Amino acid sequence: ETESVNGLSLSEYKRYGRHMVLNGIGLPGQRKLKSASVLVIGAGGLGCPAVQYLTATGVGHITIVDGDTVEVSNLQRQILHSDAKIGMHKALSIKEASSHINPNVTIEPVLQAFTTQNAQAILESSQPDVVLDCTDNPSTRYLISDAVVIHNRTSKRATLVSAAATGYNGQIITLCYNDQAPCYRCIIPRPPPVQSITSCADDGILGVVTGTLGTLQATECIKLILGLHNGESAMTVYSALASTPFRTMRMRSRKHDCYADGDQAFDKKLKSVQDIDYLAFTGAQTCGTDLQL
Amino acid sequence: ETESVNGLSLSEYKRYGRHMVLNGIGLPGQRKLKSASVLVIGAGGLGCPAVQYLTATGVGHITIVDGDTVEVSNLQRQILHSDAKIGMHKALSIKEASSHINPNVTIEPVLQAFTTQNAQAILESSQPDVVLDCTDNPSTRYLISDAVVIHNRTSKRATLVSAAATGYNGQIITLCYNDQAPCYRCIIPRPPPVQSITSCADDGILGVVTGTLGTLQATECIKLILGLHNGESAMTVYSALASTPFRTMRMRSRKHDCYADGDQAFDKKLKSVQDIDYLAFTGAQTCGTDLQL
Amino acid sequence: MSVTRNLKVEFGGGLEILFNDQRQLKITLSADGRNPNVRDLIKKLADEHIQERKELFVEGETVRPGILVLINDCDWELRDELDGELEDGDLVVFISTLHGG
Amino acid sequence: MSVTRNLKVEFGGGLEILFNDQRQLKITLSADGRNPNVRDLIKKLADEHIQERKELFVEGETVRPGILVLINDCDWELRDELDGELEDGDLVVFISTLHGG
Ligand SMILES: [Zn+2]
Ligand SMILES: [Zn+2]
Repeated sequence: ETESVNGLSLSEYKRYGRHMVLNGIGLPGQRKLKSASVLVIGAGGLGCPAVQYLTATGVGHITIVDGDTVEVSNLQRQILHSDAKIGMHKALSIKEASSHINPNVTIEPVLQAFTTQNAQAILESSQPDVVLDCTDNPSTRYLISDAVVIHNRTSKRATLVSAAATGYNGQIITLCYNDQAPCYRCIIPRPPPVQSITSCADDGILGVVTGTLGTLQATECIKLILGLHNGESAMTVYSALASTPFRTMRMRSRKHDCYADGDQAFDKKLKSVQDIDYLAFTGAQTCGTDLQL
Repeated sequence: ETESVNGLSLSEYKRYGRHMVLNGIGLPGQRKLKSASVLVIGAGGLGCPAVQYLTATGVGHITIVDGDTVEVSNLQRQILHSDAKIGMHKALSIKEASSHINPNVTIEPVLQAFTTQNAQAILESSQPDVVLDCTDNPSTRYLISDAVVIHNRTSKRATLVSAAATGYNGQIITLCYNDQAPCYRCIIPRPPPVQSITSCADDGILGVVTGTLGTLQATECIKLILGLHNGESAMTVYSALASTPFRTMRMRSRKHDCYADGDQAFDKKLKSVQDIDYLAFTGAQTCGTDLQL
Repeated sequence: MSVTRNLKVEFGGGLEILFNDQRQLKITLSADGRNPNVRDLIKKLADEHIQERKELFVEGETVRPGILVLINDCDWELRDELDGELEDGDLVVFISTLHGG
Repeated sequence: MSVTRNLKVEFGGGLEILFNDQRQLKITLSADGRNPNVRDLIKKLADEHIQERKELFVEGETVRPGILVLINDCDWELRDELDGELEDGDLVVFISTLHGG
């Protein structure tokens, strides 16, 4: 299995054949996937299915950032973890599970929360083509978007795919696709009032809803890497119980007065996420801990 | 952990807490899930994600029917299998993987294809609340629908959730929900002409598309068990590359002249799937083997 | 002279809880001597269709932060936001943005 | 007198391949002295928009088995199938049913 033809081993041709035959993929597409780098922030309900399908499809380099460890209450949705891994770092657990799905993929676990302190360094070292926001709280969502905006001013552009799920509902939006595309702040300039956010541990979530959203994040990511994305700033909203469960909406472009990526003069631009207190901005505690019964 | 309160152990309360807090679930819902039986036909690209989330959510009894063994070309989408399991029966591989996701679930593997010979017996012994059609060819789709229609005349009703995926596209429809709901033949009375069906091994498939459809099958199944399904005969179609990726369509009711569940007098009704040559009816070979490169 | 519009209104992302768990409403909206707009619709919903916790839907004359307004599957920012005039048959969707995962 | 309808047509399930990989078409459909119907639309699509392998779309005056026709997100069986009259702005979707997995 050491023999390689045009950058893929014979076993990779066998493994990926069922999608390499598709229009829009082929050998060039598989090579794009293999050389791509994806940064997944959050190794929970969204991160598990997202990484699962990125790995199976042969995305070459995946960095997973999460400081949490596995708890039993995660297991109704975080399908790459298991009882035997309770107490293990989630990012390590995903690395272990992914190695069974596809040993050709390199997984880089980062065993820390994504914070104002490490945000720029993680983006700098992973140089992602796509960032998946798989986190579970508003503070980190603004932080990730701001960090990507700052990163994209000087580095290879990373597109941001942000998803969320609560109860029977989910949402996904692709951001920062190009200079005219919105960031997270363009779409939600002001955070919701604190009383409208139930604390993370109180939020119920039907596990399979995170499964759908995380799988759709992987799909967006694969389309972006393959150049099959139409570049539209669309948001898809999902309600598992509605008679029209999915709606896809065309969203605004970048806002010229956006705090992060607006048209301000250079010296007025947001320069560092360390200048912002994200918890104070959203008024919400970070979370990530789960319901303790 | 042997202590049990109202039918659930303390560890089950911890495990399922994040969805038991939801309106529409609670303890009664979890007990419905625990006592439910689901028959999954096909342990491939759709069956893997479907079983994964049914297991995580605590569906008590899952029967998986598949005669195939794991091949390397399956691994780009059949995310519960792995290189170490090549040659193993897929249904056994899923049983093994599921035991890590949730040891509280009983998985019954059937290591045979679903055929006219064993169809009624498998339905009879599993007494499913829901049947998931996760197969990959038109012959078996008609067979499954007919067998469910015959089964439902005399047994506890099974609702059929049929999904399919090819290329960048997928479809899912809920059938046989009640006496006025359509079966598969009501929706597609005549099979497509043979030349419009590429052979299974030639069909390309983007793995993550089967992930989305299989996850949506699990969602439909969970809604059905919980009594949260609206009972509409809707079909959701998915095109990963379209700017409106999902459309949900309201479908016809049962057709009064349907070959399987029409209004015929008793002696004209379809009585046994063994009376039909499904391969001749669809003109298509069964498949399930994968692209050999 | 009063101008009247028949609209379909939908709620998502959990916002339906504020509206008695109704996901869909049919709303007849009128304005005097001009075409009814989104500002009128928000006022009517807040005044006539929410019993409690109005502050989880409105802030002043607009929706609270974190609620997206979509008209015929387009962000309302592409259609003049509060001043956007509504046509008969328009579908207006209010979505609460989510943060869990 | 000729009656004209402006329609949106969409293809799914791989059927777009027969239409030059176009997922969406805008079609202007006319009939003499009556309202245009779905039969007219299928004929126009087959006559003017498919170059090859027409038999993968039509069979006689209707679509081949395995193609679903949906008008404004409803199965055409709920709207008189071939005889269903079309209105300005109707969205007609043709979907090829899939079998893989
Ligand atoms: Zn912005
Ligand atoms: Zn039928």
